[in-house]
Amino acid sequence: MRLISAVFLALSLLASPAAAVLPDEVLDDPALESRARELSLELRCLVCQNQSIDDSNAELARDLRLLVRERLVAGDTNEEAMAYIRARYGDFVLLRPPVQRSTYLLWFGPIGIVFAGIAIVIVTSRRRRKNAAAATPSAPLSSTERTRLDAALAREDDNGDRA
Amino acid sequence: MRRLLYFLPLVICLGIALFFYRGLDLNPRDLPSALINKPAPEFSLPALPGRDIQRADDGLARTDLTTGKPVVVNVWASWCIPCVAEHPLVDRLAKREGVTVHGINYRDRPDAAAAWLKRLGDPYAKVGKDESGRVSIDWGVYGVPETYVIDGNGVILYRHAGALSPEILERKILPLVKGAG
Amino acid sequence: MIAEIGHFALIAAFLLAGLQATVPLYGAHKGDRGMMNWRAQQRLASSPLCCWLSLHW
Amino acid sequence: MLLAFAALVNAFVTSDFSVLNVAQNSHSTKPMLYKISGAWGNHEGSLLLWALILSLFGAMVACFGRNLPPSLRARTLAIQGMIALGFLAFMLFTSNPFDRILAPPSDGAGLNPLLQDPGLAFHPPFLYFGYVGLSISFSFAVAALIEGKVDAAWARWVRPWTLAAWCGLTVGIGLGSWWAYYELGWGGFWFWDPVENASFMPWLAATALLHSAIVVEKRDALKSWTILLAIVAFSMSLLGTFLVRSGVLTSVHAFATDPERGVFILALLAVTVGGSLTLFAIRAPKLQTTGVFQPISREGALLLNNLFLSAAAATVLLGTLYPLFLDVLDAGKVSVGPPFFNATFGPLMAPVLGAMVIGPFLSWKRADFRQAMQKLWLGVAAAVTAIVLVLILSGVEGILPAVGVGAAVWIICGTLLELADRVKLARVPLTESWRRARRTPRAAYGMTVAHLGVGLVVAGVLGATVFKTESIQNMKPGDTVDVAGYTFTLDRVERLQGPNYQAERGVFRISTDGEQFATVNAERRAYPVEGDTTTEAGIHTTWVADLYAVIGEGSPTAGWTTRIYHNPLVPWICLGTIVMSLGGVISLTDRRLRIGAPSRRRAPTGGSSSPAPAPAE
Repeated sequence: MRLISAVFLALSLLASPAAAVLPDEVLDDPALESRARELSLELRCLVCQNQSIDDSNAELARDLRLLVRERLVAGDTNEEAMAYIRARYGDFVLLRPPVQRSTYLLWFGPIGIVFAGIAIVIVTSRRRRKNAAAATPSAPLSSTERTRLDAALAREDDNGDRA
Repeated sequence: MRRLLYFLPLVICLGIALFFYRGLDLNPRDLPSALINKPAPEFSLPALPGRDIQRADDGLARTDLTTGKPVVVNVWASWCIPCVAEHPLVDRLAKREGVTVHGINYRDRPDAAAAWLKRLGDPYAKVGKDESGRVSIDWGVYGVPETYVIDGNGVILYRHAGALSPEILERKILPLVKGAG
Repeated sequence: MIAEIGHFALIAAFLLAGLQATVPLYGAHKGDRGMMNWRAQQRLASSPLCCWLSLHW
Repeated sequence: MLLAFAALVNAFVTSDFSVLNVAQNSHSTKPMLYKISGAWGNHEGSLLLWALILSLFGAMVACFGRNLPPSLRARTLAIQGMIALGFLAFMLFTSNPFDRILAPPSDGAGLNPLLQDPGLAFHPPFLYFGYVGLSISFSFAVAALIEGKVDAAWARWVRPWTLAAWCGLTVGIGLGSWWAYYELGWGGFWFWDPVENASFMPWLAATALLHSAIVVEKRDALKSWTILLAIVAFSMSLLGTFLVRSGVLTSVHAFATDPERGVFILALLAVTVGGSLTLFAIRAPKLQTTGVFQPISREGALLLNNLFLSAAAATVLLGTLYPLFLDVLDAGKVSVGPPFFNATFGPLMAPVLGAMVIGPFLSWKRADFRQAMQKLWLGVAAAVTAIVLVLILSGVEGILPAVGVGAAVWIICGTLLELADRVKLARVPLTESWRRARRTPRAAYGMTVAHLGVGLVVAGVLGATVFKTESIQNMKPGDTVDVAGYTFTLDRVERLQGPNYQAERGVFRISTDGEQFATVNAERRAYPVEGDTTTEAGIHTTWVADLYAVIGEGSPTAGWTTRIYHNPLVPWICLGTIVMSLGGVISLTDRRLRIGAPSRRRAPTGGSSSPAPAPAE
C-alpha cells in the first residue's frame, strides 16, 4: 500500500499546476490547431485519472499535446499522428478504444442488447396475446357498444387519466 | 426456456461480481509498456554534467544498449520522491549485483540532478539528460521512476513503473538480467 | 465523549436494524400483526433515550 | 419506529462529528459550511450520511405506510432493515467514523480544496437521497416478490418513492456537473468518468422504472420487468458505492481506496443483489399479467422508452466496466472514454426522445399513429425548420448537431402541444380550456414539465459541446479579446486573502458593441494547508449563453494565461435539470400519487380516510 501511495505522490507531483492548453502551444494555422484539439480530446492523459490530454494540466499531457502538434505540422494525417502516440503508449492511451477482437463486445454489445430486448419483447408479447386470445374470445364491438366506449374513453381523457 | 430467461439477470450479476472480486487485486494504474519485446527506441541524449564520478560518460544513446550484455535503464528525477525511496535498490543492483544501470534524467535541472546524485550516491554507468522529456515519451514513460530491462540486442524485456521493491528486483529484474546474459 | 455516544448509537442502530430486519418478516410469515407492527413499540422504548441524549447534548 | 430513532441519533452524530472532527478532513480555518459538508466529504462520514438517509426513508415508509397492506409494509420495512444492517455492519467493522486517534494533532489536515465548494457541499446529500430512495423501490419489489403479488396498488405505492428518489438523483447529478463546470475550469460539465457513470446508471434505471410502473398501474402489464428494474436500479446505486470506494477503476472523484473495504462492499453487493435476483428468478415467472397491448399504443411507447433506457444503462455499465474485464482476463489495457460514450449513447437516446413526445398522444392498449402525428404536425414542422435553420446558419458542418437541435425543439414543442391538446386549446372556448386546465391532474403537469426539462437539457448539452467558442491567450491588464461578438477586457488582477486560501482574482469587463454590461471575477486559489490550487471560473449567465472566463498562472510582467469561452445554451442544462425535478415534485403533489387510498383507484378523492385497519401508531 505504501508503495502505491508513493507512486501516486510522484504522479501528483508531475501534475504541477500549469493550465491545460496554454497560449504558446496554439498553432498559427487554425485548421491544424482544430485538428490538434480534436486529437487531444481522444488521447488519455496517462498520469491523470480519467482526463484527456486536452483537459489536463499535467506536464506529460502538455508534452503530448506539443508532440501531436509537431506531428501534424510535419504533415502527418490524424491517423498517423494517433498511431505515433499509440506505438509508444499502447491502446491505453486511446480514449476511443480501437475496434478489434478484444473490444467487439464493447462496440457491438449495445446494439446486441437492443436487439435482444426487441426479440424478448416480441416473443413474450406474442405468447401473451395468444394466451389472452385463448382466454377471452373477443367479439367485435357492436356499433352501440362502440359509441358508448368512445364516450367513456372521452370522459376518461377529460379526467386526464394520462400521466 | 422461459424460466431460464428469469435467471439471466442473476447470472449476469454473479459474473460481474466475480470480475470485481478478481479486479480488487489488480491495480488499474499498472500499465503495461507498449514496447515489451520490441527494440528500444532510437535516441541519443547528452550526458548529465557535474557528476561526481568521472566515468567515460559521453551521454546515453541507443548504441549503449546493444553491447551484447543486458542492461537496466532507470528513469529518474531529483524532484521525484519515490526515486529517493528506490535509490538504495538501484544502488544494490549496480554495485552488489554488478548489473550495468543507465539513467535517464527526466525533466530536471542538471545542477539539482547532480547534487541529488552526490547526496544519495551515483550507481549509474551513464546518465543521459532528457530535459524536454521527449526521449522519455519515445520510451513510453508516463511517470517517474520507471525501470526497463533490456537484453544485449536492445530489445525491451520488462518495464516497471513506480518505485522498485526488493520483491520486484529479485523476482523480475534479476532473473531477466541473468537469463538474458 | 460525544464521539463515543455516536459510536454507541451506531452499535445500537446496528442491533435495532437487525431486529427490524427479522421480526416483521417473521411476523408477516406467521400472520402475526403485533410482530408486523413491531417498530411502534420500539419508538416508545427509544424516546426517553432520545430526550436524554438531546438534553445532554 | 426504530429507524426514526436511529435517524435522530445519527443526526446528532453527524453534526457532532463535524464539530469535533478530530481527524484528517477538517481544519480550523475552514469556513463553517465546509466544516459541516466535510462531515460527508470523506468515506466514513458519507457512509454515515447514507445510513442516516436510509433510516429517514425507513421512518417515512413506516409513517406514511399506514394504509399499506400490513404484511407488505412489514416485509418492506424488514428489507429496509436488512439494508441498514448491512451498511451499519460495514461502518462498524471497516470504517468507523468515530475512531479516535491517540495523539490528537493540533489541527486537521484539511479537506481537498476542490471539495470546498457550495455545489459539492450539497451534491452528496441529494445524490444519496436518490440512491437511498431507490432502496425503497427495491424493498417494495422484494416484498412484493415474497408476497407473490404485484398489482396496480403496488405500482401506485412504488411510484411516489421512485419519483422522489429520481428527483434527488436528478438534482444531485445536476449539481455535480454544474460544479465540474465552473470549478474545473475548462467549461466541461460531463466527463463520463466511472463515478459520474455510477450516478447516471441508477438515474437511467430509475427513469425507466418510473415509466414502467405506470404501465403496471394502469394496464397491469410489464410486471416482472418492473420488479427487475426496481432491483436493478438499487443495485446500480450500490454498484456506484462499490466503484467509488474499492479502487477497481480509476476515477477523478474516488475516495481513498482500500481493498479490504472493497471486499466488504462486494460481499454486501453480492448478498443484496444476488439474493434479490435469485428471488426474482424463482418468483417472477409466477406473476400473472393480464394487460395486452398493440405495439402502437401508450404501453408500446413506454416499452420502447424502457427498452432504450435500459440499453443505455447497460451500455454505460459495459463501457465503465470494460477496462476491468479486459484487465481481469489479461487481454490488454484499454481506456473507454468520452468518445466511446458519445458515439453509443446518442443513438440509443434518439428513439427515447422521439417516443417521449409521441407517447402521450397515444391511447392505451391500441392507438392510431397517424392521428397522433396529425396532432403533432406543428411539432414536426418546428423541428424540421430548426434543423434547416441550423444547417444554414452554421454552414453544413455536420448533420448531427442540427438533428440534435431539431430533437430539442421537437421535445419542447411536442410537449407543449400535448398540453394544448389536453385542454383542447383553440378548439373550444378559452373558458372551457381553462376549466380543463384546472381539472388536469398535477401528475400530468408534472410529466409535461419534466419532459420540457429534458428538452432544455438536450439543447444545453448540444450548445455546450458543439457550438461553444473558445479563446486561449496571454493577457495583461488592459488587454482585450473578442469572443463570439463579446469583448472581454482584463481590467485588473488583484491578490486577495480568503478565509483559508490566497487568491489571484482577474476582473474581466465584458462589453458588446462598446457597451459594458457585466464584470466577472475569475479566481485562482491557493490553499496553503492542503497545498493545492483550484480555479474558480468567472461566469456571466444570460438567458441564452454563459460567458465564462478562467485565469491561469501569470505575473504582472509576463501577463496571465486566460481562457474565455462563449458557451451557448449551457444555462439551460442547469435550468433543465431544475425543471425536470420540479416536474417530479409537481407530480408528487398530485393527490392520486400521494399516499392516499392506493387500493381504491376509482375513489373520487384519495387520502380522505385510511382503509387499513387501525395501525398501531
